[in-house]
Amino acid sequence: MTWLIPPLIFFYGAFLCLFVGRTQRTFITLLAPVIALVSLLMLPMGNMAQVQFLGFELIFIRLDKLAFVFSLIFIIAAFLAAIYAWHVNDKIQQVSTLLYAGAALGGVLAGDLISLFLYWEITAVASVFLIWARRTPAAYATGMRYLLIQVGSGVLLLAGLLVHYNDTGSILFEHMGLVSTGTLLIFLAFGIKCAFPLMHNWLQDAYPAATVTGTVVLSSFTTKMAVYALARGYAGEEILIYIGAVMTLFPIFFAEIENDLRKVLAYSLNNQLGFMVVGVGIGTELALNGTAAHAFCHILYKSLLFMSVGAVLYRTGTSKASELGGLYKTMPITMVCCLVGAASISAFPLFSGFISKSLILDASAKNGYYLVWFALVVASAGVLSHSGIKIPYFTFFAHDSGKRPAEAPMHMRIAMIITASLCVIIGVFPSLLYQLLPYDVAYKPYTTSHVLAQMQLLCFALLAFVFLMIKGIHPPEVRGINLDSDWVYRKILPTTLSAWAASAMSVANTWRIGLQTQASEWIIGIRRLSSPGGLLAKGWGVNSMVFVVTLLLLLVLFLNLF
Amino acid sequence: MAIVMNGKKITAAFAWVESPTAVHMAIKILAGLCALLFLLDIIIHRHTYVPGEGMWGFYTFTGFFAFTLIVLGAKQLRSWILRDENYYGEQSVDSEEYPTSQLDIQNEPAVDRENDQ
Amino acid sequence: MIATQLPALQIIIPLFAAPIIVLVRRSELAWIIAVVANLMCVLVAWKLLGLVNEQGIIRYSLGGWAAPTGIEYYVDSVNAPLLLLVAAISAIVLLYAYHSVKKSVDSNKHYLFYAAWMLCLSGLLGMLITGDAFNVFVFLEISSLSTYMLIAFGSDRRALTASFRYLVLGSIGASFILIGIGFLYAATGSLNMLDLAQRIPDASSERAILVAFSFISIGLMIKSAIFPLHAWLANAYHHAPITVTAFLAGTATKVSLYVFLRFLFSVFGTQYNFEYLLFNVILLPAAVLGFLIMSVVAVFQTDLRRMLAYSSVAQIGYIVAGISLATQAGLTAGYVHIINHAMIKTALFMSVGCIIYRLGHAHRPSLDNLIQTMPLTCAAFIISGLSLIGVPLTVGFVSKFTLIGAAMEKGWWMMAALVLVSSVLAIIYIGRVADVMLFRKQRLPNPIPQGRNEAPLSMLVPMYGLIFMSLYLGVYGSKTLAVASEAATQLLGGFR
Amino acid sequence: MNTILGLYNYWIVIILMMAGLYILIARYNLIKKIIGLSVFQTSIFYLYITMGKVDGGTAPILLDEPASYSNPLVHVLILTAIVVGVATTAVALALIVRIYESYDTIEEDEIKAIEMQEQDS
Repeated sequence: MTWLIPPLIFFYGAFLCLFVGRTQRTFITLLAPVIALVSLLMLPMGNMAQVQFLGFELIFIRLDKLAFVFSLIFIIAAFLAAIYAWHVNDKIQQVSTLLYAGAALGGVLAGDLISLFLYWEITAVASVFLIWARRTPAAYATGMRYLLIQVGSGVLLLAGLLVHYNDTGSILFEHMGLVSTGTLLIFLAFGIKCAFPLMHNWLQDAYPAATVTGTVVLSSFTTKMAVYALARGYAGEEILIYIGAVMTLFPIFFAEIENDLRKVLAYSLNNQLGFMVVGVGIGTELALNGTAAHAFCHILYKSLLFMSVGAVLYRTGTSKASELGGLYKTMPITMVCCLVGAASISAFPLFSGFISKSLILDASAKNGYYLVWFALVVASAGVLSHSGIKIPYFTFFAHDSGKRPAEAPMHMRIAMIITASLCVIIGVFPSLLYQLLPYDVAYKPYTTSHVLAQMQLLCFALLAFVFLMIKGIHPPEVRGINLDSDWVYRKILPTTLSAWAASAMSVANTWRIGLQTQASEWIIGIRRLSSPGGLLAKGWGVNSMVFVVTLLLLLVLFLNLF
Repeated sequence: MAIVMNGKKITAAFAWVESPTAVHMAIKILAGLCALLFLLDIIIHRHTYVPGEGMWGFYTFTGFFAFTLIVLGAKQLRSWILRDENYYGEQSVDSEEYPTSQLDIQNEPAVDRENDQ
Repeated sequence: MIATQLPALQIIIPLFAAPIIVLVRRSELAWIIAVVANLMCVLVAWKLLGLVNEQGIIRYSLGGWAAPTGIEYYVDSVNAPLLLLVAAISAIVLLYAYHSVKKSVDSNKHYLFYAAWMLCLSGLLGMLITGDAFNVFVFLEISSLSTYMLIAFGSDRRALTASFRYLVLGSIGASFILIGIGFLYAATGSLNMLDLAQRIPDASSERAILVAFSFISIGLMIKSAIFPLHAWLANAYHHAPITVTAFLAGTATKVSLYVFLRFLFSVFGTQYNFEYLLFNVILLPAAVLGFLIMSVVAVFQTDLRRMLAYSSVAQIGYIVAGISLATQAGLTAGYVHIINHAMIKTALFMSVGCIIYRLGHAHRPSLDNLIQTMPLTCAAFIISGLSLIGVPLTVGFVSKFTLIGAAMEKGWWMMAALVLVSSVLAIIYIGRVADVMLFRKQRLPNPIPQGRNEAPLSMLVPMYGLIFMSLYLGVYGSKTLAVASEAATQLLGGFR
Repeated sequence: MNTILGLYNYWIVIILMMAGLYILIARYNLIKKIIGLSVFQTSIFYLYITMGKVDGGTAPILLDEPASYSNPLVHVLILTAIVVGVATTAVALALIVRIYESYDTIEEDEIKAIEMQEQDS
């Protein structure tokens, strides 16, 4: 049974994919989630697959209700993404998708920090191939940035777990709380993957750069694994509430003015994560239920939105709002599915977002975080602005771009329709989802007062949109890049460095000495020294080698004798 | 309703959205709905947890002004941070075309069979 | 009967195989004899390891002359695993070598090549097994002289100068060791390591011991290519025939490091505080600077062999860093990395060998999209590369994990952090190659024919054998760790 | 004074050793380098032999009555070392011949210049 645990099934699939042809690969990507689901359902609750490794006892499977609900949605997401990617004939993408999904699943099921770290790193490495599979120089550069940050998170996790182990002698992945350096490091590692404010940029940078199908896969796993990890290790940590509140608010503004619709969705993903983080921060049973439910629903409707925008990209070659418009004429099914996704994320009653987001909002209100609660209400209106209105409106309606693309291919339509149906089913029958949640739910989302409040909020927000459009105040879609905190490492750092280098070149001739030149000479120098033919890397002659040997000998003799 | 393009007719089930009357109608419906919801707030007593939440029209005002403020704030933000697409040069996917080899662009849509016959 | 003679057989088999090969002269036959002899060595090493595990230390007096007068072979849990490692790696590379050597070495010199190989092997095994300080020098020279010859077999003329430079440096290193042994003998009157270990604490002249210690340390630092005395290594690894590089990368420096360990811990003993001076002032900075600087240098190399050569120096830095912690955990980390790095680097050089076999060179910019033509070779390179980086589930991770753990246990946070920094550098230089292999469209007109053009099976099979072995040991890392921990205990406990 | 002159044999060893190393560092001619290496190694032979010398001792040959004799073991050892040294020199000279054949020079600085050019191209 240890050899048939769900993550391994994905890995077997990935391995098999390496050796078989296109048709078989497609079937494997579909089949692996199904078998993994069976395997997951057959697993008993509790710990299993314990393995001795370097003197630690690793627990590869720790199944409880929290882990179960995340595992279930990960498997469903992998399955839906596989249908959506039916047309893909790219071994790299298929293998990395399976590896990535398996690793995310493994991370959720891991019962100790070392196996968590293991999966943490596999998700980083496997997922970057979904970006590189675009096969352009820019995608390569983006992937590199993404990988560096993701691996950095893994390094932090490793450092944190070592410190934590030194402190406590335990590697169990249990509730930790922010109590020591070790737990702080682990917290930061989780925070990077969860796209905390100022650590969020990899997400908006990388997701729009991935392939059409790759983004759908990416949107499901990494961040939700991080949310799960936070819920497991840091539930009830008050700082998370405020981090989450900031996360819900600030991406809205960026999403509102972003032109690339996949980047808009990436910002909105960030904003939705904020809700989940707030839920983790509150940490009551109701709030954690809310987090799990919201993650579940969010994976579905965010996949759906990425799928529909992906289909548009697939057919038109662009996902820029300024280039699109009027596509409803030829892509009606995609449009309807997109609208379902938009309604779900905006939390219209009868759609899935409504029944999950309410849990978190109510939890924050009940625990007296009124300001945070208000921030979340405002953010809810904001979600409508970019994901609810902007995505469908500028893609399918607005001004006619003149593009008349064909409807999305059959398999994409199937994937979108299934996902859309799931969103509606969960929205109409919330108990289906509620019974999966980690704690018992005695919560009724469909009360008159609740529905009324939500409808008021959304309808008046819509009204505001109409008003702003008519008045011409709503900002038009224009091409361009909006700066974000990645500006620091994408622009300031490189320009400063090259400015240093340049000024060093000129200054060096006149002044020769000065702090700046020193620094830049160092940078140039390292490169010069290390390149083939440089001092450090050329084939040294006998003379210099012997000289170094003699010097070192004298040094050692001197040290030892005097 | 049908759209004529390149001499072929394309059915579009949602073509009505483009007619000005329909748009006006939709706006009117929305306005009506809003008015209804606004009035319902007086009639129906909402359960509240947060002080002020029970205030008359709380959600209506929040919805309207939050949205407006977000749009205006974003507009202001754009004036600060908008840059050219080539700002980051080769390091950014924003300025490059998506490689068409991985796409299936069909700008000539498949003609609806029923209509063709 | 044979069981009691195993330590001698370990050396004698390859030593006698060499002249037989020279007499035979036929190149195929020479290869077969070398392989058979080498496999017998593996068997003997395997048996020895079993015996050591069963009954503990084996002491064998050569020619019946009892120690300390006679030469003694001494097998314990420190060198028994390394004997097996060296013999096995040599066997695997030798199996792999057939086609590669056929292509790169003149066919009428094959017998010399294999004879030199056997001599080198017996020298290396001798250094491992002997318990006599002077005997170490003799075996060191046997292996060194044959190594110079093997390197000079390289097809490029720069192999000759590389070999010459290594010869001068190597001779100086060996001479330093000889001087050191001379001083030890002068101070104690013994050459047997066990005897030395007992006599050193109450030697007449501590200054003589200190001088001996300094010379031996420097000599062994040269031979094991510890930064900054590594300069001979890059050219030698770059220009030697790739099979030789693969062989040397896995064995020669590792054996020297073993001798280093033996002298530092077993012979001189930890109670001598002067070695801490060496550790803190010389070895530790050398190790840390080594793995940082050499990783940076590796990033900028365009030839894969040169890149891997510098990475080897960096990895040796890790080993020395572990050693210079001088704790049980640190020694375990160093020792386990000796084993693991030997496997990783050999596999990497073997995969580069496959590339060279088909392309004639290993210049990074012209490996564009190599995965299309040589998928198995590229996979081998990338898997081993991941192991070099220290990705979990590989042996590299086991090493790095224990090393960082050991550094933290001693409270050397800075070093732990620097190890991580240098891992990132490893990601960069391996990543650059992987990137070129996987994603780059062909930039340069490629001289090789399109379509599948994989290296011959006789090269791929041994290479994958080694890779699977290392993957197995990566997953079951506790096995090697147990061995290493046992060895560390043995080293710290002195001779027993 | 006594320590300086009395240990003259050790001074010879040191001077020879330093001379050898100096040649290796300061001379580019490969043959001269090998000469330097040999000088360096010879100094070690002296070191060993001088270690085993006992003042007034005879050669360690079987004698009828016990007498003090120089330590024979160091001679044995150094014989081995001499053999190794000769082998090293032989290999080095062979290499130099090959280097001369392919580079047309045995000056290391010239060889290095040629190698740098090859690396660039």
